Amino acid sequence: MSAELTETTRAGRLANWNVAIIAITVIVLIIAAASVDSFGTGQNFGFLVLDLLPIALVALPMTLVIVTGEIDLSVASTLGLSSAVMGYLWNANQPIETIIPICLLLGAVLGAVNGFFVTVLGLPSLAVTIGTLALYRGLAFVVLGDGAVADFPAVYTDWVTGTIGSTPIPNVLIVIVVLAAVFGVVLHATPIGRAVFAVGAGEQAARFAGIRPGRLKFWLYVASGVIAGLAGVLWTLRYSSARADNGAGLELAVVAAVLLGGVSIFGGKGALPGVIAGVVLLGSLQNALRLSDVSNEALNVVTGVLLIASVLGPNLLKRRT
Amino acid sequence: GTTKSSTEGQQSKAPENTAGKADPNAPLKEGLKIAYLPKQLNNPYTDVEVGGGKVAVEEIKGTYKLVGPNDASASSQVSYINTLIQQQQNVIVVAANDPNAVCPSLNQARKAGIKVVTFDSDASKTCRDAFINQATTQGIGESLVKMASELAGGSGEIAVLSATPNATNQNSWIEVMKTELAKPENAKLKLVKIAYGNDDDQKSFTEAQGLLQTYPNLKVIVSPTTVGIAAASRYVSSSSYKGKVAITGLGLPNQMRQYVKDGTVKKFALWNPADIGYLAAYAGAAMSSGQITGAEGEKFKAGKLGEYTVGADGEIVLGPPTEFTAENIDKFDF
Amino acid sequence: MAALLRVRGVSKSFGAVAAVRDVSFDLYGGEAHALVGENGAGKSTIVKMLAGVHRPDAGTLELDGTALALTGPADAKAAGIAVIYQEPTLFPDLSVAENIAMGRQPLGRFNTIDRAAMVAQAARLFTRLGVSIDPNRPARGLSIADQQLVEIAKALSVDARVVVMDEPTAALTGVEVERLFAVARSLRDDGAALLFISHRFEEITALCERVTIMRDGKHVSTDLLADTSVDEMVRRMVGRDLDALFPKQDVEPGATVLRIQGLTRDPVFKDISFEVKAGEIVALAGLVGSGRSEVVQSIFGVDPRDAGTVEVLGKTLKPKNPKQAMAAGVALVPEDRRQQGLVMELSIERNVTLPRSRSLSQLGFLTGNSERRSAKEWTERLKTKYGRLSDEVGTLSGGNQQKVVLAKWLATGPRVLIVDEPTRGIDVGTKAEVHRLMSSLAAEGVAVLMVSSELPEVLGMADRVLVMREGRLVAELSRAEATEESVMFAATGQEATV
Amino acid sequence: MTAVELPAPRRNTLGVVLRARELGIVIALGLLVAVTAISNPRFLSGQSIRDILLNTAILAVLAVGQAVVVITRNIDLSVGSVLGLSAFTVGTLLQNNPGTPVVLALLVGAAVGGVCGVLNGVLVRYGRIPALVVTLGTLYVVRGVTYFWAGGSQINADELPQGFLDFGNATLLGVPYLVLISLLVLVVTAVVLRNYRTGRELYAMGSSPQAAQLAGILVGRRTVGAFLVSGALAGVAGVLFAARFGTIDAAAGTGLELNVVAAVVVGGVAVFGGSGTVWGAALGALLLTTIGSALAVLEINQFWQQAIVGGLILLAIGADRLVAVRVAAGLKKRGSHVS
Ligand SMILES: Nc1ncnc2c1ncn2[C@@H]1O[C@H](COP(=O)(O)OP(=O)(O)OP(=O)(O)O)[C@@H](O)[C@H]1O
Ligand SMILES: Nc1ncnc2c1ncn2[C@@H]1O[C@H](COP(=O)(O)OP(=O)(O)OP(=O)(O)O)[C@@H](O)[C@H]1O
Ligand SMILES: [Mg+2]
Ligand SMILES: [Mg+2]
Repeated sequence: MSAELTETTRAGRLANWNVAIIAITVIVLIIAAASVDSFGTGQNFGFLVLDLLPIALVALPMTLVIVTGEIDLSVASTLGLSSAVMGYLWNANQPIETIIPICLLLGAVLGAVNGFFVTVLGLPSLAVTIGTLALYRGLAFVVLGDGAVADFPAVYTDWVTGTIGSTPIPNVLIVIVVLAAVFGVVLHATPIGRAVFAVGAGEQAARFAGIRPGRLKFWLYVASGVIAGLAGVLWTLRYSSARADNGAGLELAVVAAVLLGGVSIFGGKGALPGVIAGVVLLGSLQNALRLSDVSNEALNVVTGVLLIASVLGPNLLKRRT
Repeated sequence: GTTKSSTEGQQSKAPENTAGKADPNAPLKEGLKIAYLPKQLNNPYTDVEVGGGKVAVEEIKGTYKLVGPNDASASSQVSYINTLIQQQQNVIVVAANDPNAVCPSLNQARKAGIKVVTFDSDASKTCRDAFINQATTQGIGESLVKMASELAGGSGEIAVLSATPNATNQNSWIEVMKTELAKPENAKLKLVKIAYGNDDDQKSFTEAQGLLQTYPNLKVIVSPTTVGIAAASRYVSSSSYKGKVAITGLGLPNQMRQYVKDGTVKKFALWNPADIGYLAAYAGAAMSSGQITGAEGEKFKAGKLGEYTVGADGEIVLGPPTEFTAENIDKFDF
Repeated sequence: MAALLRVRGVSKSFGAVAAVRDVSFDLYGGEAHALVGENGAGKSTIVKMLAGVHRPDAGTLELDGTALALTGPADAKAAGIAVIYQEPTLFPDLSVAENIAMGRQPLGRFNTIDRAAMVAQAARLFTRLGVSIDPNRPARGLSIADQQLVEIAKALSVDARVVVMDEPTAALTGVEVERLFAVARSLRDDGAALLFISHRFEEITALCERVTIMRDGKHVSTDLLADTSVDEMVRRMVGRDLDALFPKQDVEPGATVLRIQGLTRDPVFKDISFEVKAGEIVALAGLVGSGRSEVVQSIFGVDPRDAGTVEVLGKTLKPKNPKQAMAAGVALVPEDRRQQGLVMELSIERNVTLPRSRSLSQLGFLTGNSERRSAKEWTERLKTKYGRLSDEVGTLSGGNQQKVVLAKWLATGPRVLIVDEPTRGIDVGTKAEVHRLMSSLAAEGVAVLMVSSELPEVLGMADRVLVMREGRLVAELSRAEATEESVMFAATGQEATV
Repeated sequence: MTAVELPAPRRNTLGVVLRARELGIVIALGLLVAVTAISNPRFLSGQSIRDILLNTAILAVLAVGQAVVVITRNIDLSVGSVLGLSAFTVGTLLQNNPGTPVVLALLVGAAVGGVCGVLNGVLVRYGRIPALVVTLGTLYVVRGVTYFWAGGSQINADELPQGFLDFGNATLLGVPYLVLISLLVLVVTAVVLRNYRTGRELYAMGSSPQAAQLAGILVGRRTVGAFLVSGALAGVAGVLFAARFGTIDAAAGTGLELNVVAAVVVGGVAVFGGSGTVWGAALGALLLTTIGSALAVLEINQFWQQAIVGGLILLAIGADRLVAVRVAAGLKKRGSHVS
């Protein structure tokens, strides 16, 4: 009996994908640093962070949204529309100091539209955000056409691509760390976080406990929109190019990273450290494989396999007990 | 605040040219690492281009490398440039998906001593050392109008099926076409529409459909992009418009052979894409070896293609395009 | 007579929980056999093994003397075992007729489904059950009672030799139960074996001939009902003697705590007005579907209302605002434990502290410690049985789940406690504890409003009984006036037949 | 017990209301065509209609397969990648064996897709992984495999046998083969889903997975079956794609999955399973394709196209919701009463 018990608890711990994914990420980082030339350089670290910046940012609110049992596939299009509007306003000779808040506000509005359809009208979020995915991207093209706007002020673009002082730590890492900390604390150590989990695991019961699932989800969509808007601004500044097609297809990568991080697509389960690990794992694998001249195709396969394995692995472990 | 006009002219400057003075007699270095970064991999036209590059790199005993994204997005190229910097390549030969988005990275590469040669689609002048131009913009624009006029019999409606609306090359050719069409001898030709197929086969196909539906009197579709011309030809060859509407533009002989043979296409033009990649390798090697710096008037030898002179703004022009017809098409295989 | 179905030494464990251990009993054709036991005793697990849902870890099932290896529910069906599960298992998007016929739809040309025959079959079954449900309507939106009736029709449709009913009556009222029993008896008389699970002894004695008792997953005894008494059964189930049920102490009612005036929500209920005083237990009685749950949900604010006011200690509550109701001291233990009472996938501790996460936080932050401490305290107070506080609440048995719901709400320190079917699906032992708890809360000055479909519970616990019929409050009976007859008369509008 | 008088079984009025959902698409389609045709009569020319139907054919086949999966409360995001793999496989096959009959090509495509579908189904069912996760994974994997295999190569029209290319355009009594094939797929699937036990079981599974298990439905087999159908149809669509467009590379069908899901959603198939028809899905595909063509003809800036499609999806699910709320309100009033 006691042997049986310890075995189940050990399996339970292993089955905790959140821990596993962090361990895997650390191992991959160590192996990559040891075996791939120039993976461990400071400059490469900077590139790596810049590459995973948009996914890392958007994955934060996405985690909360998915934990409530919903999804937001429109994030990449929100990013694109934010970028397009940024370009449009810049071309219209607006000061960048006004443009950036406008883009964040725009993100909030776009998120609120999603939130309205999902919570007020009660429509399934998968369908709604596939709709707004097309709608927002379309609007981005309406705003900016197929053109690109460049020449953003060097002070801003240099900050986004630059590092802290003479350290190899990129400035944008501050943004990621601060936001990750905020979302992590909110999800795991506040009443809001408790409500997020409760709504995801049993919406009706949450309502009977005095939580307003609609309101909660609405604000999560707004948060998702704001962060996607911010990601659009940073994207534009990083490449110094505002385009309507910026970030196209990013939504699937973000969802993949979040799921890889151990969040259940059905809601109610997941943790932010795992998601961060998922983002870092995907980003560093991509970086290391590219440095080793392994083609993009391999990365596609690796991403897909990892994604499936991330759910299959714990399931198999659980089943064996 | 900081607006576009207040920052005009204060963009981050290109790094000072560190190569110093050109020495035309310096020998070509061996073992140069030359990497090709096309707009996207798995595009037949690009494959031919970089194929030529591979030949040249082998001729000069360098190390050839081909990397690139599967989608033609501006941002995905940046990660590859960063990787090439890490790998300490000597020359990066790149076709920019967005002239500005790649700039910061290319300049970072140049700071690290890497020579940057653009081909196919130029990056902003401040962030590359040389640009291999397939033909002069003027030459191509004129040639396209000439072919269209012949096919239309000197008068009637014509339409353009281009790549993306911000494709640098296509747009400059279309500009020249417009100037040409404004001339009195082309007064009877009417350009009714510029459609964009985004260099996507299916989209170009659908756009060609749309053109023919909307403009019943259309005589010629001019498609200055290999994807567009192939898609338009395929659509027309299988539709009731075959024989009524002529297709011309820039295309690859192998892709177009069928439509030239079945009469859908009478003539089209192109330079030899393999030569572009070939020339880029030599230009990059010459720069990396110190033979040239990219300044106007410098000369260098490009293997079987002979001697080239660097033009204004570091442009190196390959030569005039070739016209393909049913008579000569079988002589080409690319 | 040879046994029709033999259960021989079956065991089943879920992880570390041994739900059923070495249980054996026989079912004979033509008998109705009761299976009783406390919550979590393993009854439903036995049912699921008979249904082919779970495969026994050890032991065998025998039908007509031959071993029965069930690899899935389809096998059980093929073997003539029909099961009514504890939870309704309908397909909300499909028509009622199709729900009944699923998997055995009558076929016509080219093996296509003969819809007319299918609808006719459903109509016949409903006639037999004496209910009128449109066979063509989708199952979505059926009330719990109607859902249960469709389940019963489903089981009838197979012409089964063994019919297993896991608490089929939990959501039914007297009339419907009687109707069900009539059908069950006719099945039994045709030679089928009936396995009947219920926590209501009056039903067991009314229907069954023999009874098997389980405790902690183990078989305790199988006897003729005629040979045992209810007290004896209860003792065997809980393993000890029980105090009397329904121990409501007399408390002098205090000031009015809850005042409802003209509460209306078309078309579910209309113009409901009543008061509950401190120390009072007021029962809201009525037939299933009379609108009681909707009234209390509207009071608590999870459901909207069209008109009327709700006052708690003189403070008027806004509609649709459970948070404000909670702040004012209202707590609602809802009727549907799995959907409304608990977040099944969350841990016990999170469930217990969910309504209080704000007050348990320090400067808005939660570390988990205060929640764990509070959850431990309250689950211990209610004698909840569980492995660890971090276990998912869904792994507990029904009764223990109900205790978690109670703990969750009692911990909020309510001034008004509304309980909706507080003892539905709960074993006698736990039931007594719940009653004692309600009574002592009342003694502490809490105003208790209790919705219950169980008349003995209503009569035993309530100081006053309010009766609802078709969405209207039709009677208010004092403790002295309230009898089975008077309540049923008010609820049905006619002389009771039970 | 006294005999009860049952109300005469009513005509299935609810079904009629629900079917109005598809009626809505038909009306929208009619309006769109009318407006477009008035502004440019050539929109109704034979060639134009043929083009729209041809373009719809491929999307419709995919949408039918997707609808089958969605009805079981799953989703298949890998269809675009599977289409690409199938198209490339069949293209290579035809390149090397120009004599291959079209029917064989279709079968090969279906088989390739079917294998992918079974893989999806097995992972979903026996790996207990949500379909969204599995098919998002195989979306990447299958596309990666195709890239590995194809590299930069492209199969051009001139490398494909003329017979096969003709098949992409040829007609029978004026109706293109591609359209006939998609109609056949549609009718067969619709009949199976509506009139056969297997089909009803798919609805049951989507409506309540636990109940389906308890009802003895072979959920595993049916789940794998649904993915098999979706995969095989994506494979068939790949062959149609190859025949229609003649140019195939590793990127064929990239990003198509969202269009397919959009068509299904617009067509009134609930993303949570259990309801909707393949007719609706096919109509959704037709509507989306027609919008694309109409915008080109109406000379509406093509940049608006995507935005309009997005708006339409929102409109469609919104309308769906409205109908559902009405129906639910009607149902509540019709509870039973013991007589
Ligand atoms: N799927 C499962 N996974 C884990 N534990 C389970 C599962 N099903 C039942 N159990 C556990 O097995 C034990 C027996 O449960 P079961 O549902 O058979 O009880 P029961 O006698 O039907 O109780 P009730 O009267 O409350 O319905 C309980 O401790 C329960 O928590
Ligand atoms: N889930 C549901 N879907 C649709 N209608 C429902 C549902 N639950 C209840 N109703 C309807 O609402 C009305 C009131 O139901 P309510 O549940 O409040 O009654 P109740 O007296 O509390 O009965 P119960 O004991 O079943 O809870 C009835 O007409 C019933 O049919
Ligand atoms: Mg039970
Ligand atoms: Mg109730």
